Amino acid sequence: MSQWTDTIRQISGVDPRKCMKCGKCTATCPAYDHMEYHPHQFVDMVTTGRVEELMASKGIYTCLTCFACVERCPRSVEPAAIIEAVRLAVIRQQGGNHMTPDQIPGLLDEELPQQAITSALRKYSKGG
Amino acid sequence: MTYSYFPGCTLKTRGKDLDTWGRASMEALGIHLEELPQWQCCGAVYPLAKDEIGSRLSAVRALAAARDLGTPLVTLCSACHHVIKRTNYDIRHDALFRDRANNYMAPDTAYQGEAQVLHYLEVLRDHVGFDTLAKKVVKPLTGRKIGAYYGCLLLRPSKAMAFDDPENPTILEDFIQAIGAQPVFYAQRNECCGGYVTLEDPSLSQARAGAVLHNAAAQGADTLITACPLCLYNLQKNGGKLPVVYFTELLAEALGLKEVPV
Amino acid sequence: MQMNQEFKPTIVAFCCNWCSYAGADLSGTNRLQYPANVKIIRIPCSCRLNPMFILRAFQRGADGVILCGCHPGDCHYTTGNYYARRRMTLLFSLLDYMGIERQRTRVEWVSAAEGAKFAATMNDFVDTITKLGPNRRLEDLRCKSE
Amino acid sequence: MQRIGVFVCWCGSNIAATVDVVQVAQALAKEPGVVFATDYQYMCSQAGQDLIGAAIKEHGLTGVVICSCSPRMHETTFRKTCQKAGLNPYMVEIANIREHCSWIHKDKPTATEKAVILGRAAIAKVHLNAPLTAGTSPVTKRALVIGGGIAGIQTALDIADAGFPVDIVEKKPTIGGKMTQIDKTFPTLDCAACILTPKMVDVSQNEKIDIISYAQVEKVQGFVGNFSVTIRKKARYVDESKCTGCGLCTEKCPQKKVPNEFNLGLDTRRAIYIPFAQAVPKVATIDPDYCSMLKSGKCGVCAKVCAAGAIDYKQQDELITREYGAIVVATGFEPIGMDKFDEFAYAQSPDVVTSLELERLMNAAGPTGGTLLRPSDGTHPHTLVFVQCVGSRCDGGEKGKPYCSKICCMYTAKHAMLIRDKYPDTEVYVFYIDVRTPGKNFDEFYRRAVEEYGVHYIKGMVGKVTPQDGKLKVQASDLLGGRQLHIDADMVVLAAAIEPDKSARPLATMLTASMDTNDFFTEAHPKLRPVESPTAGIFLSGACQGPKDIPETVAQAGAAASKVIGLLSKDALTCNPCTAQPDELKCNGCSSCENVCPYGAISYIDKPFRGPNRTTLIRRVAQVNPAVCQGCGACTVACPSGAMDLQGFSNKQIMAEVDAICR
Repeated sequence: MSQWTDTIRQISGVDPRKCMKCGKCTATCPAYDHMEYHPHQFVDMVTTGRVEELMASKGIYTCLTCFACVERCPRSVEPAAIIEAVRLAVIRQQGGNHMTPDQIPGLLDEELPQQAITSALRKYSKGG
Repeated sequence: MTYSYFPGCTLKTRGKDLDTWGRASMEALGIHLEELPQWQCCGAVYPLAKDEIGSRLSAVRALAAARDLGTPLVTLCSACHHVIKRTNYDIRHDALFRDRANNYMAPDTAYQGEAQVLHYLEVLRDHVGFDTLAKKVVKPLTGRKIGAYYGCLLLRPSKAMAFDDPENPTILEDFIQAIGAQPVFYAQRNECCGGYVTLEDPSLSQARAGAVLHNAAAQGADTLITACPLCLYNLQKNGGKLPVVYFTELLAEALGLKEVPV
Repeated sequence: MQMNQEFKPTIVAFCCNWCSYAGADLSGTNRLQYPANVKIIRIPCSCRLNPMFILRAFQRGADGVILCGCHPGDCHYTTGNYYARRRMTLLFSLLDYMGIERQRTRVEWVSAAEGAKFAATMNDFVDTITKLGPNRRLEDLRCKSE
Repeated sequence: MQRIGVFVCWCGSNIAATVDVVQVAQALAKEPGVVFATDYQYMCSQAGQDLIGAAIKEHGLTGVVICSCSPRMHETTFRKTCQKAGLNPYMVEIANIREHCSWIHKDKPTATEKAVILGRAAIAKVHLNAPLTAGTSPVTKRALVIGGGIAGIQTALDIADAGFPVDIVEKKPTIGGKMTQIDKTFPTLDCAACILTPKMVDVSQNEKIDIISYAQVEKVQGFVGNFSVTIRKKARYVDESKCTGCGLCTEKCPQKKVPNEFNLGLDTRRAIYIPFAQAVPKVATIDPDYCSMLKSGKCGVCAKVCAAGAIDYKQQDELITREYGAIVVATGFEPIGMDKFDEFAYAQSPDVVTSLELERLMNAAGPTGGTLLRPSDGTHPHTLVFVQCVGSRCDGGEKGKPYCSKICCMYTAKHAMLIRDKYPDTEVYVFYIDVRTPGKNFDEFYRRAVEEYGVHYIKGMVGKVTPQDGKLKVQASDLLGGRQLHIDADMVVLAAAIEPDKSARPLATMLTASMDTNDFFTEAHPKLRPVESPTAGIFLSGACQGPKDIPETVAQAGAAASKVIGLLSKDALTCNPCTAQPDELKCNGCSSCENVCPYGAISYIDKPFRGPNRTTLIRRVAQVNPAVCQGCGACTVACPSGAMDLQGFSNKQIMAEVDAICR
């Protein structure tokens, strides 16, 4: 079991062992086609200690945080919280930021709401 | 009747239509929305990590200010509502977070979750009443077929948000009926539009927005309404031809406050 | 506070035969742990608990007393737990009056199916009493003169 | 001074692994009054019981303490043992050192110390025990069965077969229950109606069985052998003795738009109706919510067409009070509501149905005459998606149930198989988490659905159903295939979890029968007494105790009947001698005890007492009827003068236990 398993459980406050592997999270996930690993695999990989593989995956930035998996999970596992915890485990490492403030001007367009930029920065960087 | 009001950053800039018509309509319905003095960003995104205290503090600050004023705190932007409502839920249900938040901020009186957070729509439903609203409509939107787009943030997770049935909500449809239009029910109304990754993965945003708009159009909607600036942006930019507007715009039209666009 | 590490409180738990005693049995069957400080006395119904028993326990050195009965509405004898609830409310004021900390007596409803709740309740109660420290012992002066 | 024997049981390693039993016996041997103490591997075994008996005789024991498992387990066993050895059975006390000690502690010295204290408390109590003699009470030789589904029917038939009269109370207008709505039964595929309706006829023709339909239990008093039950027979506005069941009224009634609950609202019925052709009793019932005669006094068509003159708009609810010796609960189950699961679009599309609704859509007596048609447009469906475990196996309370509903895997396999058999042009998908088929010929049945009938079983769950363009767009996971599936389905069938009938909870309160957190009735012992409630005289039959399929229900129904027969065969029952007793010298006749007694066991008599100087004083004192007293002890605490005490749990005994624990 990797040391990360406990870290992820701590950050997310979720117990992945409650998962009964029904796959409803993955069935309901609107970002499925764009993900390397899928919600039920996130949960399983955290349980079985394969967190480093997850941390190396681009898929952790694809989660839409739409809470559909959280709402529909029959076992209150909250896959979205686990995905965010893995993302944070990466970002909190030195040089782990996925986004920096100087990238922002290039992403802007006229209509983009401020809230999108603020939230992206907060989600993807340390201490954002 | 006066309520505290938290507009949030976007409603002051890109999302002015949501704010302007929202306020004007409430005035017309006899409710004054008093902007919270010196409000700061809500935090923009609710952190799912249990150990992130700092990013929830600005929401606690707004909540404590509303508590001090003694009036319910009304929000309009879905994102602000989500962050503030969930933070209030955490304060009420997570003793560790409550203690730590109060330790950080050291307010005169510890904030214990006393404030009541209401979404604008909840004020319409529970305080004004859709029946009363219907009576005050001067230009009913008769003949319009409008689809409600709820998105994610208002409804989920239902335990903390307690806004409406998370799978079969009706508040926006009841609203549409109250302003004289015909609501169009479609299953994708509570599915994600993909707005969250609009910077990260535009192709995913496009796929999602397309699915939502296609389903709404297939069920006969001529317009979609939303309460979320990011959804509006994303559905307009990445979606299709179906017009998407803020629900407050149609409210203002129905109340005769806003010119009906030709 | 130093002595708290050493302090092992004596706790008497009165359990009604039909729900809570069975709930305690179930927590045993499920091997759910709670401290050995808790000693259970079986009574037919929570309404059998005479408040005198609690005072007697405090006289004899108990640090905490807990009464467990069927959930309101589920009493085997229909209304016994309602009587118990009312009597205990009165006893609580008496204990307040006497200066015995409120946390030292507790009433909980535990059904026969709630083994986990029984264990959790006992863990929590023992924890509370341990933090409170030893009880100020009530004394029966009649016994002293003997 | 008592002469007490202490017997410490090892319970194999259950106790002995964590409690040093030898040390416990040695420590307790030093307690005052203890003349003998020993330990043994299995005290409840024949050898163990013999050991106790021999010790009683050899040492002239007057009291016995057994340190063993819970008294709820073996108190009766050990009381009998002592009785055989000539000791009063109520001179036995059990110290529970298994459930309350060895099983909940890991540290041996700690557990041993606690076991000694528990033993000491039992010794202290037994010092104050007094021999008690149980009285007897008579048995009313009639049984009540609550619920007229297959469980209630089978129980009633079996009891009646043994010669005892039985009443069935059914809340619906007809008996038959859920099984009447089912089309075929697994795993044999025989038709439910063909095996159920003959039994319903048997019930109606059995002289020993009285069906009280359209009725509910309103009040239960008394105790085992002597229940008095009040039943409210609702007004059906039709005289049951006159109605011939011809059905003319149900054809002529002008109110045609009443949702037909028998077909789960998939079609309509009239305001006066007979639920289905084989109903028992076959009598019409007027639905007061829809009958315009009852609502506004206008109409009266049914009365006009009824040749038997059976219609009676003025009929009132009737209260029936009867005496019973035993009560059987057979209240059954309901599928849970689907309103919390609208990701499956149940509220949005009529083509999303529950499995029970599908039964009606496939039944020859159903709304479509047995042809499977889409409820939305009456067309033939080509693609069907079954979703398993909807609301079963959920964590977190509000949304679903934590348990497996047990029957869904099999009926879904049955549905899938029947559809593929009858309509080979269909594609049938079943989304499952696990396929659970323990049961005779069950797994073989499921495999046939896959192998012979080509049903697509996919491990995964459906996440979202989107009605669009006349189709149901199903988004699901295929976990073994590692993909997200998108299926355009014509119908979606939800295997809704089952829950106890809503009437069960208030009934349990009336019966003082315990329930678990899911509102299933609790059995007296989960393994050894599965058809009895912990409340004496109350028996459990069918799904009210837990999810069950038909064969299991019938088996349990028969078992409950045999327990009832065993009870009703007795002429008298031994009463619990642990009853309240007043000390007449202390009693001041205040009535406090009488007011709190839930059984009305306390009355007052004027009794002569000797006064000073040879005078006689007449005083009003309490008197307890030991046959009625159940021994709760409410009166003992209510008594202001401390006159009332409970035998077997006296104030002194409990105080002695407190003292021993706090010593």
